[in-house]
Amino acid sequence: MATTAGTLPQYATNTGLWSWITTVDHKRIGTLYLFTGFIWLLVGGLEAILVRTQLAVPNSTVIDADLYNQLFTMHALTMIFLAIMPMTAAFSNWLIPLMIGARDVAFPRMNALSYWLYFFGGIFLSSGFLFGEAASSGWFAYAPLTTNQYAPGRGMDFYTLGLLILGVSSMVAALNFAVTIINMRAPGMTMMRLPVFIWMTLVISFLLFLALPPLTVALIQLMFDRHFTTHFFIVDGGGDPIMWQHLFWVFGHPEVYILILPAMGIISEVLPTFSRKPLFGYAAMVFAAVAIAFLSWAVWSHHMFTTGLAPVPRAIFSANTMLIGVPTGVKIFNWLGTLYGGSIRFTTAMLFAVSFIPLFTIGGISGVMHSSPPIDSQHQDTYMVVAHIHYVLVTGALIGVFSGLFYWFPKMFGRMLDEGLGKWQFWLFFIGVNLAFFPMHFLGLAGMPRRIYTYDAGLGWDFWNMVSTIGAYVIGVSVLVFIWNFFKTMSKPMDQPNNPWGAPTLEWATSSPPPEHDFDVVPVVRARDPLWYDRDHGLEQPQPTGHEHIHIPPPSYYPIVMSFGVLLMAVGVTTSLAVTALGIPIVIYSVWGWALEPTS
Amino acid sequence: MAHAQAAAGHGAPVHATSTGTDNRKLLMWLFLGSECLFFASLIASHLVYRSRQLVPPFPFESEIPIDVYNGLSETVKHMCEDLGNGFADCHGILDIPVTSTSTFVLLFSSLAMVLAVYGAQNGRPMMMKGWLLATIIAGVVFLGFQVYEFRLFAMEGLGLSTNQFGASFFVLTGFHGTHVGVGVLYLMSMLAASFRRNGLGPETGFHIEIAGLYWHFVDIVWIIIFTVVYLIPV
Amino acid sequence: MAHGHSGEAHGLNPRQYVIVFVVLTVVTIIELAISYTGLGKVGLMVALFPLSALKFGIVVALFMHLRFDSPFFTKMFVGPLVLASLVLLALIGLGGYDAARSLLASS
Amino acid sequence: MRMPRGTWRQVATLVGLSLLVSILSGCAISGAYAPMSSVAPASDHAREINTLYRLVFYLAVIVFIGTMIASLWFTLGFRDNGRRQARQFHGNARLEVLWTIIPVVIVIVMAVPTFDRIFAIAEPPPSDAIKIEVIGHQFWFEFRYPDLGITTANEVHVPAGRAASFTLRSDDVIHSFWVPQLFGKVDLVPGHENHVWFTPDAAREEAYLGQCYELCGLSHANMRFRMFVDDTAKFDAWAKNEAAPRSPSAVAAGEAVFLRQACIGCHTVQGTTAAGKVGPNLTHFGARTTMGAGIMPPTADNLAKWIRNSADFKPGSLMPAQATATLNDQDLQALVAYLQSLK
Repeated sequence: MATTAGTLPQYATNTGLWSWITTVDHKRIGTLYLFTGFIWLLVGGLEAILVRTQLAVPNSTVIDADLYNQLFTMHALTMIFLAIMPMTAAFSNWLIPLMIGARDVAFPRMNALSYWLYFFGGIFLSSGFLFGEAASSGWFAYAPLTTNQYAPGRGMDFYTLGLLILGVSSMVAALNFAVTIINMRAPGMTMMRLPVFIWMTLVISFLLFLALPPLTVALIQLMFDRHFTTHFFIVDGGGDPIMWQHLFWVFGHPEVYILILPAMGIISEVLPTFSRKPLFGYAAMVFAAVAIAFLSWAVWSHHMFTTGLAPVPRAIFSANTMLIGVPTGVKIFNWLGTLYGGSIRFTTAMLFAVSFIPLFTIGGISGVMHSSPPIDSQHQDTYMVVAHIHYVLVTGALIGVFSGLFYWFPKMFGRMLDEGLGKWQFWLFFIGVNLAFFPMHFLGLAGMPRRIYTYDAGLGWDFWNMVSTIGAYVIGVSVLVFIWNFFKTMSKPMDQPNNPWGAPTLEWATSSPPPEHDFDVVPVVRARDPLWYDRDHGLEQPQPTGHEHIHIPPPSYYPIVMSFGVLLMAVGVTTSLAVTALGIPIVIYSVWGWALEPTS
Repeated sequence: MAHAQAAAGHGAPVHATSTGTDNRKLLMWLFLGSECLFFASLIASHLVYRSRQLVPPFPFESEIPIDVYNGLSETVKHMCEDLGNGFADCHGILDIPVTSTSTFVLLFSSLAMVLAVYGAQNGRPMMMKGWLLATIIAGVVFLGFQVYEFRLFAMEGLGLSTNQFGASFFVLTGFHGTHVGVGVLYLMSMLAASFRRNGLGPETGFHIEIAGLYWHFVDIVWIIIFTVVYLIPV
Repeated sequence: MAHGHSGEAHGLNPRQYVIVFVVLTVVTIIELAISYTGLGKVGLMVALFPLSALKFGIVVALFMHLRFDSPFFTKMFVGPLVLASLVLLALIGLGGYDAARSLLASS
Repeated sequence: MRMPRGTWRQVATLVGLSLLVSILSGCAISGAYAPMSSVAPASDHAREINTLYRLVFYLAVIVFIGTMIASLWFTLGFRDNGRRQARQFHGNARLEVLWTIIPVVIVIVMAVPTFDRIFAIAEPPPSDAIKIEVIGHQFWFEFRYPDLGITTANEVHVPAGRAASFTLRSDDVIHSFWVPQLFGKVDLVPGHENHVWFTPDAAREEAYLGQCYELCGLSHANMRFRMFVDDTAKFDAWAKNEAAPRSPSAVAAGEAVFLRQACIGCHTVQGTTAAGKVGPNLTHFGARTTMGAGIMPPTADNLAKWIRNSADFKPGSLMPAQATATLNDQDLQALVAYLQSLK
């Protein structure tokens, strides 16, 4: 169905900075998330390149120990909290309403609030670099290395407060997504007809708003230790550093699935479209994700196998961790089943999605290896684990993001990314990640510790470190190709039809890019793959009948004002409490204004 | 659809939702689920840490070796007495009668809140306003008790850095108190808004009910805290 | 129809709410009385946890209207509540075990 | 099923190629080329862990090759060739049950020996084990032999064929204690006490290398140590020497400088008045093969530079720099000679 020309032209004409600042349109917020996340991806990538440059040769002196520690800490924080999560949130923002046939999310202004909190929180978290004292104690921030005595600078304050702000941002987004998916589905869109990507978003939303509170508590306790004389994690006062690890990983492990499940959702959309057949084992796919989410709560201590955990909890956490391999395996087999018997088109999106399967399997398998505590005692804190997380998060989460970008770019921007450049990017990326991360397995088995800024020659580490560094540069080049592709594509006219790929899901039923109100008429869902069902049964989506009033939520500046107030409150803790005092009335004012603002 | 648009003069437009539940109410319940994890983490920290007391003030009466007693500062020493057998006996710092009173006040505030919701949902604005005011007053009285308790503990020598009981107790009850404080502000805004010309609009009952959910949740958290922190000894 | 929440009187009537409050008060008094009996820690836990769970349940079901509202809300709240309880127990078990061990080590 | 001719060949070539690369590169991690290899065990516990690792590794290889063959086969074999229609099916209950059971079986095969090992490792050491305490400091390891009256740093000796039992503590932040070839790593956690024990196979001239494996601050990378597995006679001789006070033949002029300077605030040399506890015990410093927590040989030149400013080698080092104003070159030379004479 084509968009009726002239219906609510607000999206096309309403431009300018102010319209972006005050927007509550889920698509614009998604775009903001996408661009901000991508910029942070470049920052995090630059940090990684610097780290790899230092490690290319033994006894290297490119970067000193202090800067090195800041770089690897901020690389992890940037990639996890500022790049991957927001870029997957960008897809969620864009696609939840479109895929479930809604006109917007349940709470459009909360959506804007979550973006602006992320925007300011990201700047705050990274601002430590401006003062030469970014957080440098690892993203896991194990106490007591992070207490005042061992981390006297402001780096850890940027960390605790920055993560608290980002935590609120994620909470707001997760609650909003969950309500939207549960309650805003188009007629006929039952839970078991939801696209798998939407299911994954629903699962991670629950994980997020349930897992963030323990982290919040840990961060609050750490902040109290640093500023208000408590001894939660300081041994001399009766504190226990292990409690930090428990609270952190209660959050930290679900967080891993928060990062990877959306990518799994994306490729579960891409594989069927380009295989031209439905997803194999939809129900198993959904239940596997729910099982993974459930189990992810009972495995956190596998990050702590070497801390002296007692044998019985060690065995329990080990067993639970191994069990996660089962639903993950089911997912991998089902993707393979989706390919089987298809008629596969190798678009760039499909190349990324297909390569996800074996590459993610590498990361998944090494994860299962680490679930055995005795083996983990040989791998923990070596490059073996670095290899594992990068195979999961780069060739898993990031490859999913790239696949999604190529797949949904026509829908988002009305233009098709150049496939030739896309394939260049894919192959460079594919070669780069394997060069960069596969040798890390060898480094890990050769005993190379994580987080060291220098190492001696003659330990069997020299060659593979050089290979890995070369791989990092190749990844860098592939990302540059993508940027080139982006600018080249954006200079072309918008020419994409509603459904350029012949995909089955609802977002392809509206124009590319969609109008501000998403759908001229709320679509009707008759099957799990609605557009294919309609096509095969010669059915039509309902057409506009006369002059229907479509409600569009008006723009609001309260989200950004409130986020700015929150930023001031955090800045005050690191500078002067007067600034905090200034932030509080701003927040109260914006809550009040928000509550009284008419929404129609 | 049109009917919903017209009626929704205030608040977000009301759609017929997929599960038939209101978005905002669902949001509040999910948020409260998240709060369960927040308080579970705080309570767990408190329970783990309060058993690691080396120096008084202790929450409950306990005996300490005499050399620990001799090393105590004067502010704390008056809480303990030398038993003469190499040990000293220290009073528990928790004042159960006082806290029981404040617990009843909070429990009463829940009754007041539910009556305010009843008034709001049954078109009885005066009943709603009156009970809303009663809820707010009870909330403020509860906070008063908490300030009194914190001050008392501080005078008896219990601070954030004194021992792990102090740190985890103040952080746990402090965050609960903050939730009560936010609730008081929330209800005060509701009360103030209800005096405008249009009051809280056509959805008054709904708005008060949502506020009530939050308020009752803060109350049930206190039910747990009262039992595990105050009534069950270390 | 869109405003099912505002007009409709679901839940109890004021008199019943007062009775519920009286019940809650009585249970609290019983809890207090038990706490003064000098039962040991384990005895108190066995006696008091069911009582506070009862109070918790009464407030959630009757004051928060969960009993009269969509069962969907019950699912959405009880799930996280159970999860929170399990995490609480696990943290106490793991943290408490470490606490006991380090106290032993220091003595 | 049908697929274009040649697909099998492509799949086989790709799989074979990647296997070849993996095997070739795997050779590079054997103990000969990588002294800190974790797959070249030299003690009973390390070998048991390695046996378990090999089992899991082979399972992993099988699963990976299976996945890789399937994904290559399906993607290459079902390419859109303009003729084939995609077959429309939604799943296959029997297959799905089957491939839920397969990972469950693999998990059980892994879990049983894993549990066995978890509880075996937790067994207490034999009663004749030599007891050694390890205390982590930023950024060096302290080793104490409570039964032998020895306190030393960064170089630890154990007798071959006899169980060595380590008690692990930390003085400041979390560190981790690991010699990859000898045992599984265990953290040194402040406020906690951890344990690890093993029986090394045979005496070896060359030291086993170890390092801190948990981020502990600026010089985490420079917190290294050596473990010597000696035969009984050699170990006894070493222990006898270590337990004695400092050698009487130590350079007297240097000792005067040492005792006059701030050194004694942190360092102990038994037999003198120096009894500081902050830094490493130096009583037999001259007998060690490395300095600065295993980062370099203890040459006169290195020592002199180290004393002038240790942070040049080891960022974040707690040892204060000594300017010429407080320690002139002549005294420095004497000090270096003294330290080297502490055999």
